[in-house]
Amino acid sequence: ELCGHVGGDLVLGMEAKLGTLDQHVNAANATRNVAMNIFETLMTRDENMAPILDLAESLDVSEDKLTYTFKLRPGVKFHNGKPLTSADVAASFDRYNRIGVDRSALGSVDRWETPDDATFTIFLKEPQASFLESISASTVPIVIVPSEQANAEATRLEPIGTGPFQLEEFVADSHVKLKRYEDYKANETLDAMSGFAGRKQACVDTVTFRTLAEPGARLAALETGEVHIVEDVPTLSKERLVGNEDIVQTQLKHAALWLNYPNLSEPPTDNLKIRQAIQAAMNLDEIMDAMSDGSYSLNPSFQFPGQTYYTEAGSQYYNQNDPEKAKALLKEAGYNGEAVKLLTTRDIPRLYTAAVVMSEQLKAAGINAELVVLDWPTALGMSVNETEGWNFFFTGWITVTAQGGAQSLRNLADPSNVHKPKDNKSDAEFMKQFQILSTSPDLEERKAAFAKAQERVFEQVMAIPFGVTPKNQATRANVKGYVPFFNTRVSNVWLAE
Amino acid sequence: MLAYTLRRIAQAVPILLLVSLISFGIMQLVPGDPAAVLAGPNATPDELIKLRQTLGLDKSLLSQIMIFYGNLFQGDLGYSIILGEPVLKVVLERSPISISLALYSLALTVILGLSIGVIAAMKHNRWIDQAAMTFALIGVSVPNFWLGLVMIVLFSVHLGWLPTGGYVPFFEDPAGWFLAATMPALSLAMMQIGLLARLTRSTMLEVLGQDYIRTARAKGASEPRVIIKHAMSNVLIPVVTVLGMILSVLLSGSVIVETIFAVPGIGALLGNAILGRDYPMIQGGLIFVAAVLLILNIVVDVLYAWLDPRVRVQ
Amino acid sequence: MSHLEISNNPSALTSLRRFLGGRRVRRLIRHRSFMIGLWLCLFVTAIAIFAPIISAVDPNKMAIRSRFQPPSLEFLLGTDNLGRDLFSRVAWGARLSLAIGLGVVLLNAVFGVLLGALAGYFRRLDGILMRLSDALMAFPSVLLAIGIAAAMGASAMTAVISLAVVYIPRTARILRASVLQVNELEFVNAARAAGAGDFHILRRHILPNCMAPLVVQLSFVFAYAILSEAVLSFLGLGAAPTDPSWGIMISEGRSYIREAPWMTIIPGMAIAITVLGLNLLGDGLRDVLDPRVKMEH
Amino acid sequence: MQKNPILRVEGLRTTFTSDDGEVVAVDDVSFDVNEGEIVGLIGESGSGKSVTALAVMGLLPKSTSHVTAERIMFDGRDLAHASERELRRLRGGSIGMIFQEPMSSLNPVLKIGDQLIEPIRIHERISYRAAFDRGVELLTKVGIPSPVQRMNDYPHQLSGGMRQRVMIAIALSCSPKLLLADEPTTALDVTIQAQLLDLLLEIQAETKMAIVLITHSMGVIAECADKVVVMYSGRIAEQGPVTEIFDRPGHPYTKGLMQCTPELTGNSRRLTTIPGTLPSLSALPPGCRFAPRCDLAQPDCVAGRPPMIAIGKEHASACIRADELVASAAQPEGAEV
Amino acid sequence: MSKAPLLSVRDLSKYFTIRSPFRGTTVGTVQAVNRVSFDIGEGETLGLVGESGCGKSTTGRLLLRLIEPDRGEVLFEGRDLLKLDAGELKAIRKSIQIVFQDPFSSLNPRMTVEDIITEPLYVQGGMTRHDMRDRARMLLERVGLNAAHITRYPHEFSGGQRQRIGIARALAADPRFIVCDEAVSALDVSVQAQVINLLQDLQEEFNLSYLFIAHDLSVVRHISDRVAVMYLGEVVEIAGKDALYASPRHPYTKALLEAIPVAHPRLRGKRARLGGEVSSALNPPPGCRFSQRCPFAQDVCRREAPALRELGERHQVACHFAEELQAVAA
Ligand SMILES: Nc1ncnc2c1ncn2[C@@H]1O[C@H](COP(=O)(O)OP(=O)(O)OP(=O)(O)O)[C@@H](O)[C@H]1O
Ligand SMILES: Nc1ncnc2c1ncn2[C@@H]1O[C@H](COP(=O)(O)OP(=O)(O)OP(=O)(O)O)[C@@H](O)[C@H]1O
Ligand SMILES: [Mg+2]
Ligand SMILES: [Mg+2]
Repeated sequence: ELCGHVGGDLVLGMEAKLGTLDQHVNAANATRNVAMNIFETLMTRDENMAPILDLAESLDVSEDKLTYTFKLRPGVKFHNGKPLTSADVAASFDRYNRIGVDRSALGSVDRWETPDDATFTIFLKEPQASFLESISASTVPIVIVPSEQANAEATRLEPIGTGPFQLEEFVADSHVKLKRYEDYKANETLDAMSGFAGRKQACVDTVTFRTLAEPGARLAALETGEVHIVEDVPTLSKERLVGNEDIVQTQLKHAALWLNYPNLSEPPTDNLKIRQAIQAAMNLDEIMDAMSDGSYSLNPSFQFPGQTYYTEAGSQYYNQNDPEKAKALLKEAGYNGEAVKLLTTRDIPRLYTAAVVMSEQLKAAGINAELVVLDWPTALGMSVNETEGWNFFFTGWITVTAQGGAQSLRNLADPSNVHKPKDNKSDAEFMKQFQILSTSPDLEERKAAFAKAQERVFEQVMAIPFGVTPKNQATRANVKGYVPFFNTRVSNVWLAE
Repeated sequence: MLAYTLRRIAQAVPILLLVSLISFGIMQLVPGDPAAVLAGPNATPDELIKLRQTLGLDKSLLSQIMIFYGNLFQGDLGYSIILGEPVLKVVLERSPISISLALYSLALTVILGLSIGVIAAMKHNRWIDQAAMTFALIGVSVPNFWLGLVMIVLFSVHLGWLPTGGYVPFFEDPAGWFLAATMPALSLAMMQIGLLARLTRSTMLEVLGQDYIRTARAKGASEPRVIIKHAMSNVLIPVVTVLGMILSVLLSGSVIVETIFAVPGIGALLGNAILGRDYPMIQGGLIFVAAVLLILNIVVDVLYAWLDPRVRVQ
Repeated sequence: MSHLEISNNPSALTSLRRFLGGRRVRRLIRHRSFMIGLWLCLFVTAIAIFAPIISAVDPNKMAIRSRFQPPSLEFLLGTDNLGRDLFSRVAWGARLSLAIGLGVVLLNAVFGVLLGALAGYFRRLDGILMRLSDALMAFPSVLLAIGIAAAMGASAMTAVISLAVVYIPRTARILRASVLQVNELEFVNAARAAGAGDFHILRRHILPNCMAPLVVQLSFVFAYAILSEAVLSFLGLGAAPTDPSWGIMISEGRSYIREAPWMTIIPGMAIAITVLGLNLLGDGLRDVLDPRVKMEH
Repeated sequence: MQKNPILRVEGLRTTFTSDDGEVVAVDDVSFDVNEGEIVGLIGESGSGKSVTALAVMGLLPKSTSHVTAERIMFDGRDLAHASERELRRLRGGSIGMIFQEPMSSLNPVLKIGDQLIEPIRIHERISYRAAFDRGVELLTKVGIPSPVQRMNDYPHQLSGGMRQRVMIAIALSCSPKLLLADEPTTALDVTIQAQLLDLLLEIQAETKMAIVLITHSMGVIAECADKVVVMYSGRIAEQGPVTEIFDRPGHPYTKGLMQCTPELTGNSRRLTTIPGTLPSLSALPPGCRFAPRCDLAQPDCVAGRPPMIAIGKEHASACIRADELVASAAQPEGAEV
Repeated sequence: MSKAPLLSVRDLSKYFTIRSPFRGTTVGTVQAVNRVSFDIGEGETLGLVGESGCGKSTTGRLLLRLIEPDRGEVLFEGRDLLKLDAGELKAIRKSIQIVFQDPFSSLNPRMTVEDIITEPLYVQGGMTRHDMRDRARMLLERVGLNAAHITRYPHEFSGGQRQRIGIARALAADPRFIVCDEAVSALDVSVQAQVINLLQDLQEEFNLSYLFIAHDLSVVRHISDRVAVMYLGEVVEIAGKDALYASPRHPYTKALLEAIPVAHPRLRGKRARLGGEVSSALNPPPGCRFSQRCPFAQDVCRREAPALRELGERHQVACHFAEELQAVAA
């Protein structure tokens, strides 16, 4: 039995506000935390982030790797009572292809067809080794919605899915309430839940996701028992909560990779030597310590340890903490005090702290660091749209890293190129490896390519990973079956009496 | 009275138009765009452009304005970009929350502010007066978001008396509403209580110095009678005139208090809308709030006219 | 008497006396809460001016190892999550808060006076100017400030401008009311009878006599600007965060309010003390200069 | 006219705490008011007339003023040492008071009727209805047309003269034995002032109540008063029967007052003046307070406070040269000094 | 008498529209000044009396164009003031000055006595600062104040002294004509006498003309050569003071004089008093405005407004029955 007890209202204290549940057009963690309990996808990631079927029962890949045929699980119904058919899948893919955020996932797709109600076939233009990785990615997952919603405009999707929970009430800035979907058809291929897939059951009658943006208030609510689960427990509070018998702490060790990337179009970071000097000057231990209050691990990779593509290639450039070398490089580069503008935001305190600490370190190495602090939308917009006014942009890859090698390096490759290389052409050597990484059918070859690409990123200082923070969560002691994951899963969680 | 009310309403229309123009102007200056917020940091520029198109953000400023006003006159405030719901619907859902909070705050303000002020005036220059005015002064000097934070720690965590925040609809659970709304209302009201107590005290002192109070005393009226019958009716007049202002501040102060106490009111809604660049939401929301404030002000003015026979009887 | 003594000595006090009137200065000096307010303000001002001297460490100097230190002899007011010294940060924060408050006050003084005087004196402009101010005042003030701050990008300058936009209509209204009142006084008619022009009358007669309510209002604007700047900073829309602002400090400290409450409480108290000082000052000025009852917002 | 004092004030002294410290606004004032008599209290602005009346009523603000008196006997009771409760019973009952400003002395937000019948309701146990009828009667008595409608009006709907009539009606509502009228007509137009003085005299003749009539107009005194008390700078300069005072003023100040009022008949090109101004209470001259302005002053005048010297039947003056003055008054009028 | 008067007012009118602050509708018009005409000769004082709100101050202000008249002419030395442009007006303002009732609000509390007195000179221009100061000192002494007090502020003076400062200011630019709007009404009798004497001395010395507005009839009689009586915005009677006080021709003038308290207790006696309340100038009745209170009013009075007409030498009255009344009185 998945549920030790059935019933009750599970209350979660959420850190971030969520605007919409339209999973196709929203990359926010907060949205996924809720929406992925409502929606399901054809294919998703398992507990180890490997692609796994969910709404599909089977998948046939043709010899030429151009045709992918999915058979849908029978008996699945949407929350509105309508049985799931391949038409719904096709409609969802249509909508995603039209307005979905991560449309490049479907970049190599030629077309899709629905030979019958239970079959969904995708035809590729050319073979793409990472195709399944792409469509199963959970950053902006291609959730399956009823076909009537194919034309729903961005953010106006009605949240009707096939998941174990259905939406009861959504009051933005306050809470989202889900209730058990009685006609839920569980995926019996696994014994338990794995990632977003597997056997899921709604043990509690309702789940309330409450927005408690104020960290003090959020934790206070856990302590008073107003909420059962909170995300993001501050390190300091962890220590305090240890003695509290009503509270159990949980952790997902590798949750987020923090990094920044330079702007290769803006002086002085257009100069490799200067970028290297900056890289050399940084003490990542200190940055990570400060931004996480001590709860972190260093990570000389764009993948988490234990992941398929994890490699420490290029780690000689990581965390050098060598201001002298930095000064030498600066001299070599003929640096004379040009401002290095660190673009960050206070909306995400860790990014802000990282930038503050980094600026101090740069100053210590004789680099004229300046903070440019904007609100998140503006900062983000600036990093995407502008090639001037900033030298480093700070961000955190929370799910992206977890999605695997190609996904995580995609941002440094054409055409995304968040680091703004000249003429929007990323480094040739890097691109070469990235091509192999995305197309080679051979995993070992892909892994080698990832390692080379990563090394190249380090060498060229196209991005600087700082380290990894865990996801510290805490639950009331009577919460059972809760397993922390990149996003919150409330299936199979039950409340002991 | 009716003519006056109608005239005031008519005067409100151009103000609303100005309000909408100003907010439109401000929003056009805002850098960053809602598409970027929705798409997150990993979206490619190409994807952003497409998202912008679907959100109608690629149209020219003028056509956005035209569309906005075109819809406005049909009572349509547009669709929120982030919430994906009609602005009017969201605003109508949220404003009762803020308004009820503001009214609760107002009730606290009026009850506490008036009584503190009256007591201070009656005990003029005595220790009660000093204590009351010190309290009032501290009330006007303490940042309300700070007070909110401190109150959460004190009342929720340490004492466990009140919930840390959230909102309970009044009609579902009045007691729960009361508990949940008390801290936010109090932290909103604190400053206004201080201001009103000071205003009441000084008005009361002024009124007590008036000739007609002396007349009342010369008639042999007892002190309570002098205060209640003769002084209060006059003190209330200036007090009522500031109620509109107080309400406006209470409604607007809710931005930060709602954020801290996780109250899904209009303040939090608009604050987030501004930070999320949700133009239609901001635009529609601001017009709505301004309209509510104007209406409340009209109500206050009518109340004022009703209280003051010099204005009432003409 | 004292008049003669003072007027023989052309000091700063004389000009202040000229401005306020000698009796008023005496009454102010005797006004207990005014003096407390004055001392508080002087105290905060002194801290702001001497911040570089009295704060032993750079306010941005991090010492990760000594983070979250409670107030002690070594760290007078404790340290924050990055090990920065809160005493230094509060002292430097005083600079910023006062500078922003002063900026808002100056803009208010210039534009509030300009608009208020124009509206009050030239009645033909009154309608337009007052409708505009109605519209600005119809916005909830915090939202307006947030909007402007968001539009211009967070910085101290932005905070100054957005708060000025919020408060100028209010100042202008108060000035307009005083102008209307003073305009009714006979000495204005006397000047007119002497053949004085509008500009002369405004400059010599009306404005000097509107100074009292203006000064009072500005002292309150100062206080509110400091409070509102803290709100903006708290929301991340205030000053550039390299300069420690009190609002930013509270905002940063709130994550640690349970474990390191001093991070929040100390900047909160700094704001409260400054605003308290200004309020006391304003109250005193109002009692002495402008005894009319008024409620400022 | 029986000599039966209804009010006897002895040694009244009133001090105020102000910005400039303690000031003595009324200093050792004593006078009698007999039953049915009109006593005029005259003096220039700030001489302490109102303060005297308010002190008798016990209406000065407790926080800033301090009243002492040997005795204030009213109708057999000592008001100086009476409890607030007792005073309240007398105020509006046996002692009525009218104030100078008809505009501000009525509560702007209450109906005339309510204000008018308030003393009746306070002092007599009668129904609202009965009180209302009494109110209408009173309004009729003071000459207000359509009194029933007026009962429901608010003060701002009445003209100044009507408001002052209402004030008179309020003061008379409980048939007081003593009426303190503090410049009841000063704020009004000449024709209305004359009407109201006539009205007061009429009512006084009817009810035989005693009136203390405060004014700064010699004309009003001449028209109404039986007895005059002249105040200067918080002290009594002279008091006596009205004809005495006019015929034989015993104080240079009184004399000056009469001479500097332009006469309606007189054609003298220049007015006689009293040089200088009333001294400020915070900087009082020693001795006789009028001495610095007095052309009869001599060194003795500043030596000490001049005592009240009796210079005729019930006529006394606080001038050490009172006798000379009275004697010179026998000379032909118009002699300029 | 054949000489043209210094100032001559013809048919001067000013109506104020009153709006309800509450409804915004027009409540009515106050006919504050209605077709007022009079002359003032050189060195002459015209007293202007009447009850509160009858338009005395408004008349005074109209003469100086502090308020713009609706209609009429104000001829000063033969030039119509109402037709002057801004520059000419400024120049002529030297010659016409005003002294106000309230010695507190009529002096700018933020200016020194010197600045107050020299303001007309400063505004008119053409004088050095030094000369202006000398003149201010001279004027201060002339009005009986200590020239050393020139650096003081108004609040350092008593009411009577302030009124002298106001007079000094009026004299600064060498006026020919001064409007004294209740210039002594606010003063205590002892001080009032001082100021009246001063005004008379100055008149003699500088050959000034006064329009002396007051409501104290004995003061007006004392200082004026001729007296005009106003009622609800209209002049009802003008005459030499002796003629007016001895034999008033208008019932209102008569009533006014009877309202003056007696000068001595022995002269007490029952006199006829005017009934009714002072009417409002707001929407006045048709016909004679005094008809409502007039004990002699006939039908014609309520229908037709009497014009101001000559009745005897320089004695003008606006009453239909002036002759009859005089006969009755006699
Ligand atoms: N409440 C008070 N506090 C301080 N001083 C006061 C107070 N009331 C009166 N005085 C002072 O007492 C003195 C006498 O005042 P009072 O009102 O009796 O004068 P008055 O003779 O009635 O003058 P007026 O004719 O102006 O009414 C004045 O100098 C006045 O300033
Ligand atoms: N600016 C104005 N707007 C409207 N009405 C006015 C204005 N000025 C004067 N009035 C009205 O005009 C009438 C005449 O006023 P004015 O001041 O000339 O009277 P007055 O005879 O000087 O009275 P007082 O003796 O009270 O000074 C009054 O009814 C007054 O209310
Ligand atoms: Mg008095
Ligand atoms: Mg007047």
